[in-house]
Amino acid sequence: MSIELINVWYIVAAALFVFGLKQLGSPATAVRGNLLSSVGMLLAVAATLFNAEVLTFEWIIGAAILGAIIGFVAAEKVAMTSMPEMVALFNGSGGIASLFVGWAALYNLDNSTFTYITIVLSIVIGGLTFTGSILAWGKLSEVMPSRAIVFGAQRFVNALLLVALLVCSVLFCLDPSSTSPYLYAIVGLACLFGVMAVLPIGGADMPVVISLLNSYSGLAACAAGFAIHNNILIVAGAMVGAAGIILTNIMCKAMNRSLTNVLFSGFGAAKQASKVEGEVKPINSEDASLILEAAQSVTFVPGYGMAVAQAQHVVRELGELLEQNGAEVTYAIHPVAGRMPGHMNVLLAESNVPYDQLVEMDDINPRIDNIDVAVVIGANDVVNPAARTDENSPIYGMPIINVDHARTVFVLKRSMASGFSGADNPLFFGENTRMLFGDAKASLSEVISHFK
Amino acid sequence: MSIELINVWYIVAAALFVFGLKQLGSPATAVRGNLLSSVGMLLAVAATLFNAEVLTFEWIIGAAILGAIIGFVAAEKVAMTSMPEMVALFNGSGGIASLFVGWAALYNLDNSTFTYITIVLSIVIGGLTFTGSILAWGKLSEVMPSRAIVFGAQRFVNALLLVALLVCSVLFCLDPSSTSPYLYAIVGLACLFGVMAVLPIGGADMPVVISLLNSYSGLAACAAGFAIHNNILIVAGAMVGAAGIILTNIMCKAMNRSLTNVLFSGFGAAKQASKVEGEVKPINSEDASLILEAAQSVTFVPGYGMAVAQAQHVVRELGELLEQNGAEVTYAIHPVAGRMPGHMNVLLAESNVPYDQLVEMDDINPRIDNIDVAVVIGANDVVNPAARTDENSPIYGMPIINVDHARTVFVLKRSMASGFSGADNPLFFGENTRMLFGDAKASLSEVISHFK
Amino acid sequence: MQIGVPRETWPGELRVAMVPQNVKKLIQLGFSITVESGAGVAAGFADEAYAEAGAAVAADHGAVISTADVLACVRKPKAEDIEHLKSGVVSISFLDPFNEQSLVESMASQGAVAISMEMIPRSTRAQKMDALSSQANLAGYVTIIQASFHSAKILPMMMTPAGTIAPARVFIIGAGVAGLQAIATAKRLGARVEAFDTRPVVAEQVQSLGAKFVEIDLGEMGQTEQGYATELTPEQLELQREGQKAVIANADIVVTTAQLFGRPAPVIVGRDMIEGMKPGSVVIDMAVETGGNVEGSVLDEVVEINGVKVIGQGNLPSEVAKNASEMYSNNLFNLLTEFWDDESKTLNLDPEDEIISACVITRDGAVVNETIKNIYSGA
Amino acid sequence: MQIGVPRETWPGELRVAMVPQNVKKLIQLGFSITVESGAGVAAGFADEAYAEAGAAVAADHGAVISTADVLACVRKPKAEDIEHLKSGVVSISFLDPFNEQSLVESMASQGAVAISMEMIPRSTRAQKMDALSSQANLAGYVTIIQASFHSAKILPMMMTPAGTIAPARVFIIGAGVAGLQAIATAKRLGARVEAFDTRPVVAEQVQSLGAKFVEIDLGEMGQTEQGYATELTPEQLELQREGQKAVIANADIVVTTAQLFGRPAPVIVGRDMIEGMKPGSVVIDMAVETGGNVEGSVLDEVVEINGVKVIGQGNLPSEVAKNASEMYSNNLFNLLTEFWDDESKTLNLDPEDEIISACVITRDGAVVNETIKNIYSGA
Amino acid sequence: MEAVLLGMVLMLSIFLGFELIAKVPATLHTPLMSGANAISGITIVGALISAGAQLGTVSTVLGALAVMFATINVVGGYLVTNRMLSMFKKKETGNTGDRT
Amino acid sequence: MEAVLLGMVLMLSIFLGFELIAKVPATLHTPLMSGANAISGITIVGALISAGAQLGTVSTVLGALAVMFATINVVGGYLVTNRMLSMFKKKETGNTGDRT
Ligand SMILES: NC(=O)c1ccc[n+]([C@@H]2O[C@H](COP(=O)([O-])OP(=O)(O)OC[C@H]3O[C@@H](n4cnc5c(N)ncnc54)[C@H](OP(=O)(O)O)[C@@H]3O)[C@@H](O)[C@H]2O)c1
Ligand SMILES: NC(=O)c1ccc[n+]([C@@H]2O[C@H](COP(=O)([O-])OP(=O)(O)OC[C@H]3O[C@@H](n4cnc5c(N)ncnc54)[C@H](OP(=O)(O)O)[C@@H]3O)[C@@H](O)[C@H]2O)c1
Ligand SMILES: NC(=O)c1ccc[n+]([C@@H]2O[C@H](COP(=O)([O-])OP(=O)(O)OC[C@H]3O[C@@H](n4cnc5c(N)ncnc54)[C@H](O)[C@@H]3O)[C@@H](O)[C@H]2O)c1
Ligand SMILES: NC(=O)c1ccc[n+]([C@@H]2O[C@H](COP(=O)([O-])OP(=O)(O)OC[C@H]3O[C@@H](n4cnc5c(N)ncnc54)[C@H](O)[C@@H]3O)[C@@H](O)[C@H]2O)c1
Repeated sequence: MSIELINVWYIVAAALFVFGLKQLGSPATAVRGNLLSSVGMLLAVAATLFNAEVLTFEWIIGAAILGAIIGFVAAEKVAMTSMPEMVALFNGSGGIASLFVGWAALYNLDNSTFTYITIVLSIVIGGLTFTGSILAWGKLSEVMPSRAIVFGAQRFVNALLLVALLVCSVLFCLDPSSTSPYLYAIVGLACLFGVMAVLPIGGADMPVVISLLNSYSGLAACAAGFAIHNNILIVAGAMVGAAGIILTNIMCKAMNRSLTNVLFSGFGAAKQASKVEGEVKPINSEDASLILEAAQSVTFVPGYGMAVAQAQHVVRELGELLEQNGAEVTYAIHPVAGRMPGHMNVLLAESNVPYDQLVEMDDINPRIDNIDVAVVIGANDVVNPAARTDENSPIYGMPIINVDHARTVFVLKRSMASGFSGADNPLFFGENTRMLFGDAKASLSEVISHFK
Repeated sequence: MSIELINVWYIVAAALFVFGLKQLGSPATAVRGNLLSSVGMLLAVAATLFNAEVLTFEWIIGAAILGAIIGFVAAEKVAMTSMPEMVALFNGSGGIASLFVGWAALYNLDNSTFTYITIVLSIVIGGLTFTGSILAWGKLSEVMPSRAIVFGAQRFVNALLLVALLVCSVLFCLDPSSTSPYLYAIVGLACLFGVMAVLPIGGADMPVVISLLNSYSGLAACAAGFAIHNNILIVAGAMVGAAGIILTNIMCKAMNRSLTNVLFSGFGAAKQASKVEGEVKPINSEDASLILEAAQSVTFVPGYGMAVAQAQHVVRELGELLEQNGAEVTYAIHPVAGRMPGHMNVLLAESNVPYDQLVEMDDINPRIDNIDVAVVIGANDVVNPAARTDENSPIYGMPIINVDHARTVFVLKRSMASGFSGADNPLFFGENTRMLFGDAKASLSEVISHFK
Repeated sequence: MQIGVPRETWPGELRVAMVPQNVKKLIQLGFSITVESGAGVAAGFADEAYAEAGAAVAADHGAVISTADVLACVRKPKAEDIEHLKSGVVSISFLDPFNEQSLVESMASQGAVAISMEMIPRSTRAQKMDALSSQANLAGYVTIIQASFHSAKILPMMMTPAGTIAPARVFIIGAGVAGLQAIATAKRLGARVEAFDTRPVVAEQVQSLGAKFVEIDLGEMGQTEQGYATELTPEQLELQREGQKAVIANADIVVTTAQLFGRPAPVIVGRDMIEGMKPGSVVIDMAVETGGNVEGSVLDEVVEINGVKVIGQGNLPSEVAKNASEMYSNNLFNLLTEFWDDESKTLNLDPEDEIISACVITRDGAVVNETIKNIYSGA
Repeated sequence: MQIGVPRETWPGELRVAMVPQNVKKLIQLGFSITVESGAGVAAGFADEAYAEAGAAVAADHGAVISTADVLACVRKPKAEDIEHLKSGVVSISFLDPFNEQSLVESMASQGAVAISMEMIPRSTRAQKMDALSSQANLAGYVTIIQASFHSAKILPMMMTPAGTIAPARVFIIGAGVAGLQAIATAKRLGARVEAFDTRPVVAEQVQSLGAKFVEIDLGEMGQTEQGYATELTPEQLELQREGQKAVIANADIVVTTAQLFGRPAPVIVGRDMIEGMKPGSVVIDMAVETGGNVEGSVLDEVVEINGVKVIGQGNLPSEVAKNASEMYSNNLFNLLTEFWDDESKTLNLDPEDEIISACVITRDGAVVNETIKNIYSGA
Repeated sequence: MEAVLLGMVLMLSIFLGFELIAKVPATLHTPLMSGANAISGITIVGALISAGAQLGTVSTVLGALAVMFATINVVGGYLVTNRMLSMFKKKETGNTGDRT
Repeated sequence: MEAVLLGMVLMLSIFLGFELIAKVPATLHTPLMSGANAISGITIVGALISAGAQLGTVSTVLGALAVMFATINVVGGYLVTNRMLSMFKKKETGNTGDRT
């Protein structure tokens, strides 16, 4: 097969990857998408075997069979619950493969400087993806402690590593050769850097890290593609790299974190142990909808602000959407919420919230620890933890709905203003509290619009 | 500038086009998007001028200045209302330019057969885009009759034309030369075909046709790009071609038509003048939402089915969305709608529809001609035109809400079943009626979800 | 043509057959109208309002009766007025022809065209003249207002610092026009509403108002062509009472609306069931005028049985006399205009018309309505 | 400790101070309770229910009074009972200390600790004991039920074959606890509701229930620390009456709730305004017991002025005696448990506590409440 | 080989074009069409090369014609799009003139 | 020239990657990640070429190692993704095991 014909097949394969990725994004078509993309992979591999440059097959066949068996067994044997660590391992193999491809490309004879640069890139990215993935696997499978591991000079060490990596790369490119000592230095440093980068990240954040490393392994393949002037590597690698970045970003949002926060919070934690309090964490409606989408139990806590905003209809609507999404939805009514007895009842009855979803304060409080998200809609005094803790508060002693014990709390109000009693509300500064500022009706409508 | 450097600039230009197109898709960023894409164009043009192949500039400068003046004056002078025809004209220029580029490429010396094929493509597509656009302009600006022009053997003639075009193209490619008589035949036939294709399409459908031709002119540019092995032409041309097709499709949906219906309904009309009646035209929620989005006045006509579906809350919600979208929204209540007097009032009051949006039958009927969309929600007898026209109908003589006089009618119900009185309802077969089948609440929720 | 609107004399009747708004429109059409002085006062329409609308206000009852070509009443005419009627007069009222044979026959012999508003068919076309529906609708609203007035419990749910009040449970038996409106009103006030009807088709209608339909299997059931319920067999009635028992015991308010057109109402809530209810609860018997659905209910009285109030208020529409009059008057207006011949300025009561043939009882000296004729000859 | 629950003897009082549900809980805490026979019957709580809950049911009124360590009443104790009270008894009731100087003083000299439920402060912490609010809330609901019962018009809108009935217009004057609940109830029934209050802060609260706030500029206005309205100057009252005139003329139902704590209610609806209303309309004066907001209203009577019904029903919470008793009883329960010392099994009424200092009127033989002391010495 | 690479470019561009115009509000249909039309004037690049390449008079004249027409398309297209869009900025929900 | 063309390809691919993963429901995050990971095993193509090109033993060994690892990635990746997805088919709104 001529190189042109092979590349035509590559185009087909690339198109299949595009379709595959697209269809993976929707539940209805995801299975088909995965199939399409695997067909694309098959095509690409098959076409490559016809490449005139490929002369010997023994090595290939042996390695491929071995790899296929390992991959197959691993994929079939793994328990459903340890999927993420398995993905990490696979990802690591991809990384080291790119490293080897880049390395092997050094033995080509007519490399330009540009090619050498891309070779170094594929080695560095491949290497750090490899060790990073292994470490991520270790943390997830609890082979090693899953908590963030930090030590004093970490930042400094990492900076040093980066500089060394850069220097070695430059030196190597200036005098590239497959025997250059800098080459080994680069490989070593890249692997070390992968370890150092993942060490300070806690186990709970690993899925994000894996997604990010996944993006890197795409970029490594892409770099390898440049190193050996191969089309399909570039296309597929770049596409996966970009998709991975976006996906990482989405996942961060769904966890209500920023990427930098995920990557570097470990460092931060090492230095400033208890500065968290006193900080208001706003959230936007899109992120709020992502979190709600993932919640299995949601309780709405309406207050006077819901009445002011006349948000009762949108509240019910969001409640229905969440129910359809599989979440358990309740409405926790505090006896003094609003400005007249039964204020919330009037409004929620108007918007047809079923009576059996209304729960009283005394019923919700014992089980509020298990609520994924408590959505406080224009309530303030009735969820003010100062009533429990602060003897000087004007509302000290009033029983409240303990939303601060829920896993996550959204507070929908327009400002940081206090409620009827004028008391300050420490809830707004809580570790697990997110403020969704704005008129409650408008905010909820936006949340709903993101909920497709 | 080396050809490599030029192509790097082309990459930048292409990226700007991508950004530009993306941003054109959202009202907030559209202006910026247009600017970005024009910067991309400037870059592409400037880089091209450094091309080593470009030797003489006199012709270029003269032609460019002339073209710029014409374009500028035309764009500035045109009245806001005749924008679409102006776009058609511009599009036509683009088409003929591609034709000329293809033609000129014949004078290259080392063309492969593949290149000749792409040359023919650029000539054919360019030519038909040119004449088609001119005709579209003519119809829109009423220089010529805007109605669909049809004659007996039209289909046959068109088929003949196509075959001739194909034959000439093949013959030309077999023995390509810049003096081949087939060349002229191709140019002529392509131009003729453009005219024939647009002739049978009515003036009201012209925006869709222009959008389609716009997509073609992109494809023509793309073909020209292959003809002269130029990167940026291919990228920009293909992108615009694809975007144009999608856009055309969206526009068709917003008009509640299919593309084939737009392109060929003229032919249909010629042959079967009055077969329209008796046909039920279903619509899906996505298309319904597109039509509602474009409506300036919407009236909801609720009936017993709204009560059964308990859809009152979603109805109000959709009403509010439409109002925010700038439409005037009313709820027309027939005195006997539902199963008890005031049935609709109870429900709409529950969902907080403001009293002043409720209008009585006698108030809505005189102005229903000016209503863009009447949305019939689970009503049947109370909108049954048979009450006016069919003496044998059990409800003959009952005054009804004349939704059939509105510009478009959506009927939301689950089936073709009749209502309380058991009478058949000719409304469902109306020319301007679209049936949105399914539970009213579910249907409306879907419509709302498409309304972002 | 001259329309006469006498003052209603039936005890407790506050409605009036024609309100000023319609008077005005009818005069524009070519009628002339005499209203007895004080006819509308109880419903909130002063004599001046009628005069302003163009009617003549006459103090003399006899004159109103004897000059009328069309006599518009809510209740059947008094027996002593019949002899003063013009021959050929069109008399419109709730005539109650099933139970008023002698009155009907005397009207026939007087040569009156007696229209019974009860007999307006329940077709879609006749709905605008259907006074039975329009009044039943208001009556349904009134039942719940009465029930909440007499109830020792509030209807809505309230979660307050002084404890949570559960929503009242309301059980509506019979979901016809009145029953449905009662459901709607109780729902509005925030109650938990359940309903039952022997016609299975109404289950959906009950649910369409957000209430729960109580399923009781009575075997084969039906409804007449007009949409009225068929009578239950004694066994079926027993089944129904059995099935309702638990629901009634839990209810704070029970409303019975089960009327059977032209026949005495079935007793469906027995004393035992009332005794099973909580003290402070309320039972409203809408059918009290036709014999009562509730054992122990007394017309126009509130009887207390074991702490449960049984309300037998009759003539419920009259409680909201203003709106009830407006609606009745609109029904009459729609009836008159439907058959008004604008050219000859006469009423054209075509005996072939399906509405006319159903609601005209006497004409040309005889009882002409088929149903009524059969009953009279059968009885 | 022994709690005594006598039967209420105030005319028309149907409530009871303690319901069986709370009896049970209090006994669990360590109280013992005697209930006078028949005390709860009018509110729907039979003697058996009390017995079942663990209370002793005593037929002898005197015994209940004389054995009680805590006397739980709705209304102030009868003068003739005072001398039979134990010294040191804690007497809880709506004592009306502003107007009952001699009663209060005789209680003081008897050595009773008299708690006035009106004087519970309106702090967020005390809200669960605030009987004034809990009863006003129910009263607000009752006003609208009464209004719709007496109205010749229905409240909701109805578009029917027999014409369209416009929604009733309801105007609420004074949007405190009762006024807000009245707004909510009227809205529920489908009326168009407008409201006015002299305190501008409530405009938002009115809107939060979907009603319209009528803007009348009265110049500088205020409210006391407790959230009560300050008294208007005569000029301001005139401004208010002027501003309300048009709204009242259009209204089908007017409800006045403007009470001024401890002072006679201001007259805000004059006879002229009533005469400007349509016949068949209804005016409800909630302040009738403290002098009335409406000129011409008579306690416990329905007066008809020009076809407008003016309703002066007093003791509105008693109309829904069951729920009202439950809520009052809950308030009492919350009060008792708040100050109950579980170890010593005694009530610990710390004079320093802000709730106690506000609501305890007499103690240790003297009138101890500052506000009341000032008024008595001033008067 | 280059032609094949161009094929890859073509494939990617088409997909990208499809993806970019996923959900566009109705009000933007006309400006978007017009903006896309301006981009399709990219054929000007080809025209420039043809006109400047000195492959004979015919070719040059054809090229020059192409340059002229393409310039009309580009200049006119961008300007017109800009005018349309500036309308929107003024009145946000201006549903007039853009009903498609 | 070819390198530049590859640049164009790169640019387009990145954009396409961004556009494709615009809105993905949370439940699909993990499978999507896994699926993308399988695609990134495309490096197998490079590995094949390296292993087969006979540029010396070192290169071949490196290539073979690369083939093995890449195959693990590809085979394992696709299979695992498929397993995850087939879970969804069974219980439609299964929110378990995929909380990210
Ligand atoms: N239930 C009764 O009978 C009664 C009677 C009188 C007083 N109270 C008192 O009222 C309080 C009730 O507590 P609560 O938590 O319901 O109310 P709250 O403490 O008064 O707080 C209401 C909150 O809603 C927010 N809000 C207002 N308008 C909003 C809008 N349009 N959109 C979003 N948020 C809005 C306000 O914050 P922003 O301004 O920042 O938006 C405010 O902090 C208690 O202190 C109670 O004692 C109750
Ligand atoms: N107002 C009164 O007092 C009163 C009393 C009694 C009778 N009526 C009579 O009732 C009729 C009222 O007319 P109308 O137009 O309101 O009702 P209708 O003619 O009975 O039509 C109702 C329509 O709603 C559809 N539907 C039912 N459930 C639905 C759901 N879940 N989602 C979507 N569509 C649903 C049904 O079609 P599908 O089955 O195909 O969905 C049906 O055709 C008149 O004939 C009137 O005379 C009125
Ligand atoms: N076509 C029209 O336009 C039109 C107009 C008005 C009414 N209607 C229909 O006519 C029907 C009857 O209306 P109505 O309110 O005058 O009826 P009604 O007053 O005669 O009876 C009231 C209801 O009680 C029910 N009932 C009878 N016996 C019962 C029993 N033992 N237990 C429980 N329920 C019992 C009946 O089924 C009926 O629903 C309704 O379905 C109504 O929709 C139709
Ligand atoms: N902190 C708490 O928890 C709590 C508890 C209960 C009540 N409150 C508040 O206390 C306030 C008073 O409640 P209330 O219902 O007992 O008051 P109230 O019964 O004393 O008065 C009723 C209403 O009438 C108004 N009013 C007085 N004169 C008027 C006039 N001339 N015209 C119109 N309106 C006039 C008052 O402003 C008040 O709103 C309310 O704002 C309430 O929210 C607070």
